[in-house]
Amino acid sequence: MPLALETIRLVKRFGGLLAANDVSLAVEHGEIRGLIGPNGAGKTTLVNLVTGVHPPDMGDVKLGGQSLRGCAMHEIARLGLVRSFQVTRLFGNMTVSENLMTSFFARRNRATGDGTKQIGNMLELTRLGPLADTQAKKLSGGQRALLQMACGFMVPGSCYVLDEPFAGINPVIKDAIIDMIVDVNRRHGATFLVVSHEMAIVRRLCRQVTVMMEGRVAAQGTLDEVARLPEVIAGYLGKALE
Amino acid sequence: MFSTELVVQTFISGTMIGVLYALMALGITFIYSIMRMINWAMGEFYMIGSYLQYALVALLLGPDLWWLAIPISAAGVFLFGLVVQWSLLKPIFRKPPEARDDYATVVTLALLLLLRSLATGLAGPNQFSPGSDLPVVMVGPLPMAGARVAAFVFALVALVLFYLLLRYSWYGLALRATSQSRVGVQTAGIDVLGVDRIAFGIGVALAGLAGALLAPVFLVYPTNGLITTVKGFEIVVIGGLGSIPGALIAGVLLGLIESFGAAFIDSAYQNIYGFALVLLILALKPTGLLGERGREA
Amino acid sequence: MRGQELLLAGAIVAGLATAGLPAAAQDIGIGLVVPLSPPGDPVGGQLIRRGAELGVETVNAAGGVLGGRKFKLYVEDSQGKPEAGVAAYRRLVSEDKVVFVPGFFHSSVAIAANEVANEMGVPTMSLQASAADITAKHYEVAFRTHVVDPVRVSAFMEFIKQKNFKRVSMIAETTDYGIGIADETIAQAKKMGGIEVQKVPFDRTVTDLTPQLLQIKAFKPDLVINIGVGQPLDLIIDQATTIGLLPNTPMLVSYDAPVRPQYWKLHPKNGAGIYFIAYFSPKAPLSDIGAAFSKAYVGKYKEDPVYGALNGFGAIEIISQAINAAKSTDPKALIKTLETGTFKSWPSNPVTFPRAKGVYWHNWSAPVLILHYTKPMEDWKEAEVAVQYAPVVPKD
Amino acid sequence: MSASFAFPPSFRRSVITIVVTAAVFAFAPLVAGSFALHVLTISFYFVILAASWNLLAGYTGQFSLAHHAFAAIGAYTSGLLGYHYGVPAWIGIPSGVVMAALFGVILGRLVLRMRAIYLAIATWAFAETVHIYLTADYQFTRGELGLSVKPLYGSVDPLPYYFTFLALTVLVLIGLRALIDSPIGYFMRAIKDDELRAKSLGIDTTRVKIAVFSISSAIAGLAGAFYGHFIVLLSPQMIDFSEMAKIVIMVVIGGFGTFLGPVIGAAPVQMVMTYLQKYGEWNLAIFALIVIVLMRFSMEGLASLFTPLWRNLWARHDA
Repeated sequence: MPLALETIRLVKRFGGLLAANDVSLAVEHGEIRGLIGPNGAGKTTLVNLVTGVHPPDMGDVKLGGQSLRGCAMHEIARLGLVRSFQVTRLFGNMTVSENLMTSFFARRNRATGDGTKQIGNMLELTRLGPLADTQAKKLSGGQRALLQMACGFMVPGSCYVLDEPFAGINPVIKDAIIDMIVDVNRRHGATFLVVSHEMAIVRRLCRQVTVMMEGRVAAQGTLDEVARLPEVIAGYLGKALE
Repeated sequence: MFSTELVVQTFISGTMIGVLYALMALGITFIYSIMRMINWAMGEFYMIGSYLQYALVALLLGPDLWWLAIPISAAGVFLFGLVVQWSLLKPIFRKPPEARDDYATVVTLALLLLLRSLATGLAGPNQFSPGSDLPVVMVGPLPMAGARVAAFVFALVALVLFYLLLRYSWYGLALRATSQSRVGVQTAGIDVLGVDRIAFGIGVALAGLAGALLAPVFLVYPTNGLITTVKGFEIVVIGGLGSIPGALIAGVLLGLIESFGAAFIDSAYQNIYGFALVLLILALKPTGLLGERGREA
Repeated sequence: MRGQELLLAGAIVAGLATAGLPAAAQDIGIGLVVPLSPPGDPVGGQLIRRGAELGVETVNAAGGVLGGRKFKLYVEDSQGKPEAGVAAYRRLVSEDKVVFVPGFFHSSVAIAANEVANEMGVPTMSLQASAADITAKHYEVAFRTHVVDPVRVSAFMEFIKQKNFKRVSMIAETTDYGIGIADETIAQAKKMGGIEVQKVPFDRTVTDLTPQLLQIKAFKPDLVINIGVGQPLDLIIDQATTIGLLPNTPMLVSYDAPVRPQYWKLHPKNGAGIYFIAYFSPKAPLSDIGAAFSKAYVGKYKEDPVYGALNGFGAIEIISQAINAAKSTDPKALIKTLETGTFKSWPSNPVTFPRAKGVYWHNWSAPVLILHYTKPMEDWKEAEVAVQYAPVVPKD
Repeated sequence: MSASFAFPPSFRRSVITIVVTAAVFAFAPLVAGSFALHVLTISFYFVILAASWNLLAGYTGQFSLAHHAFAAIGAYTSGLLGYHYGVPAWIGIPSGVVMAALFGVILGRLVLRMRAIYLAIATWAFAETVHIYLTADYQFTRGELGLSVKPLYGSVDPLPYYFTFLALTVLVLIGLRALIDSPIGYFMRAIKDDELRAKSLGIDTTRVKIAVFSISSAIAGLAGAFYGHFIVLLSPQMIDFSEMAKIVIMVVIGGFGTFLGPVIGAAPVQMVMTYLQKYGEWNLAIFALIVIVLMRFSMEGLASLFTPLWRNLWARHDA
């Protein structure tokens, strides 16, 4: 069985900055992989390369064994690779339910059922029901993050790439998001690549983590394994784990 | 048809008119880079500049002092620009961000209609000319009206001065900073609305300057700003928004293409050559020759 | 109770006032459709309006028509757009109940309005639109008191023959007017033979005409015909002077712009030597009403009336005579009277609108003159008459 | 669109409202004279133009300034086919629609990646090019003299045209409403709000933008083609910039990016402008002043006044 998500020797250069330097990554089906590393290590660049925001200078990305070379962003999304943005992006002038509906229409296929019913489920799950007709730009930061996540789950994807889904959010909503991730992972066998600085959550969710530093993969293993590596401690974890 | 003399003459005439058009483009690009809005009424400020020049020369100063009238006309347009900014454009920033473009577009479009109609109503539809006693000058093999050569020189000087002002003065720094980040300069203690006001004033004053300079060459009438605005917008697209050298290069390029097209292809389609260039540039390089890098979404 | 009484009194007063209205309603409405704002040509429109307004004043001062009924002028702005012209005509006829709609500066507006007029029946009169289609369609309602292209160009040819020119350049705007004349000139020159003609068209929004004029200069013509209207015409004169085309090569202006007062203000020096088409010269005598109008116009506007104003005035005079002759304001009767009667307008020669052939249908125009300014700041009334061409209307 | 999609209940309400309003207007000829019908007919023409432009600019965020040019392309296609080749209107009008759509696809593709301001200038340049072409190629287009077009019903009496345009307006508005309530409608608004996010969700923004551009161009072409057969003379003045300014002003006064906006903005603006026509050179000045004052003191547009009314109406209905 092919890997769920694989990057093969990705290289990306922005002017003089080598943002991704020979990044190879392999995520198994149904895995929830953590992606950690100091600021500026190239995590978001990797997310952007994987999801087609930027084309890589060299290397390739494979989703379920299929190369994504030359695929546009929306094509990648329709293949089942769903992402979230670090700075929450929503359609601010649309209401909560319209945001959900748009996400549903965007990736719906023959197998997906009734959008309205699915919206109902999501509103219930996120407890955003009372705000269904509120414009997204009027929501609080946490509600926005929750909604962004819910949008991703409107049509189940095969692989989720989440860029800092827990940053700056209150604990209750954090728990709600974690529950959603676990739920989708169990029920649909979806694969996750989660970028986060929150080691407690990473430990809870991810069996395996990948550490990025200065644009390349510095280490891989369980959080406890990588936490023991001297270079990781020196470069990052020493501070983060305190 | 293809006599060397005609080619050289066409080349000179195209270059000179291109520089004059660039002046107009400069005002548009300047206002855009500071206020992030397009002033569709730019040509009407050109028109006001030309009327002021006419009024000063014909009624007050006399034709000998035409050179004095030019900065006064530009200053007059500057002041009028301040009033317009204060009364009509400042409220833009009280609007929600997504409504600003619509507001700016509609208000400046309405201003265009208003000023044009007012000019027709007040000064009548007749054309005027402030006259010019400057002799005809030979530029290479091409005889040129003195007023046009003077306008060319003034325009070049204005372009260079403006470039230096932006590069090397404190005020230029504030303006450039504002064009980079409106929020950023506010935190640095710069009064953004004040910068806006002055920037709008300067931008329209450039149009007024062009109007005053070209009044004896292209006459004074209510819709005389139209064609220079059209050229100004074309240049902005060709050269790239926000670039002064881009405006100059694009201006000359446009002037040349139109002159040669008119002389050697078909004179009826003179204006189409410029538009064709615009569409071509946009298809190949959507941000213009020297424009700021496109920031998508 | 008091309130009700007041109401009653009010109603009576209102009723009386309404009863009094028919006296005013007996005014005869005359519509005027002219361009007063861009993209139309507001100068042309305004001059016609001045003439028509003075014409209405004159008629009313003389006691009106049909034994005391006054004219009331309704002016509409065509903006030079066919759609606006059509709307204007409809409104004048269906709301203002006018009996006659003169005006029309832009041929396209006249043609569009005539399509509606042909159904609504109230006659139009084109005062300064020269396209053939206006009268060539032979609509009952379409009248014109302006020189048509073939006549104007015949006058050009007369002039070219007289001066023995062999190479003629035309710088023509790409409008119905410019192209119509340019193409007619090419056709007539071909018929005449022995003349080489160059046509340089230009878009009328272009302000720098140097490239076009350089082309003309390279052609080395004996005569340049300037077929621009408004600003382009003046720009051509200035820019031709700059590149040395003027005054060495004679220039013929295709209409009477140089008689407008601003001509010498715009071209104090290089305006001399120009030839231009005109539709009248004081050397060719005015009628008595024309002379009276001219005097009133000078009194009001401090400048001499030009053709547009005269024609605006003429239209009002003609319709007042037609109404009196027809003893009616019924459109059908008016058309019949206009077709068969003879009228007096501003020139001394009589005005008729016969059902003539082709473009000459319902068409009358003043003799075409070519005037020549021989010295700077010359009064147009003093200008030399180089050619006087009386149109020959083909008989059935 | 797959079968799983159903229109929201609001769609049915809009259709009912449109049909009922149109039914009221169907009685207008009983009280309105020839001129009033003419003005209403032209107003309907502008309602169609404004509504279709709003689809492009208000919903999708593509601030095009070439909409009047697409109307002219539709009008001239049908007009030229009739004039030169004697093609009847029932072929000419669809050809006009197709031609406008075709140009819409081409221009839409060209301006696809442009930021708002470049898009505005590029579309404006396109419109001016069409304008100059129509003027300059006078032998084919008859230039400024104007292209004579056969009246659709053999006569220019406004009554049948009034009903034609009323019916067209109803059809176009229902069509637009359906589009806006369909998935494409959601995608359009998504693109306007945040294009990158839209792409990341799997929306083919390129296709949606081109589709919307060509649909709105086709509608403009449709309106233009019928307009030509009503006015019976086409002139390049149709692409005068003031026509585009009028469309923009209509939409913004009515309410930018709202469905109701262009519908209630277009007619009053057209009527006010027609009414002011008799003030000659002052008409545009007065009109511009009104617009500036309106903009200066309220930006929401007329539609915002109606929204609460609309909600109340249906709230009672639902209750």
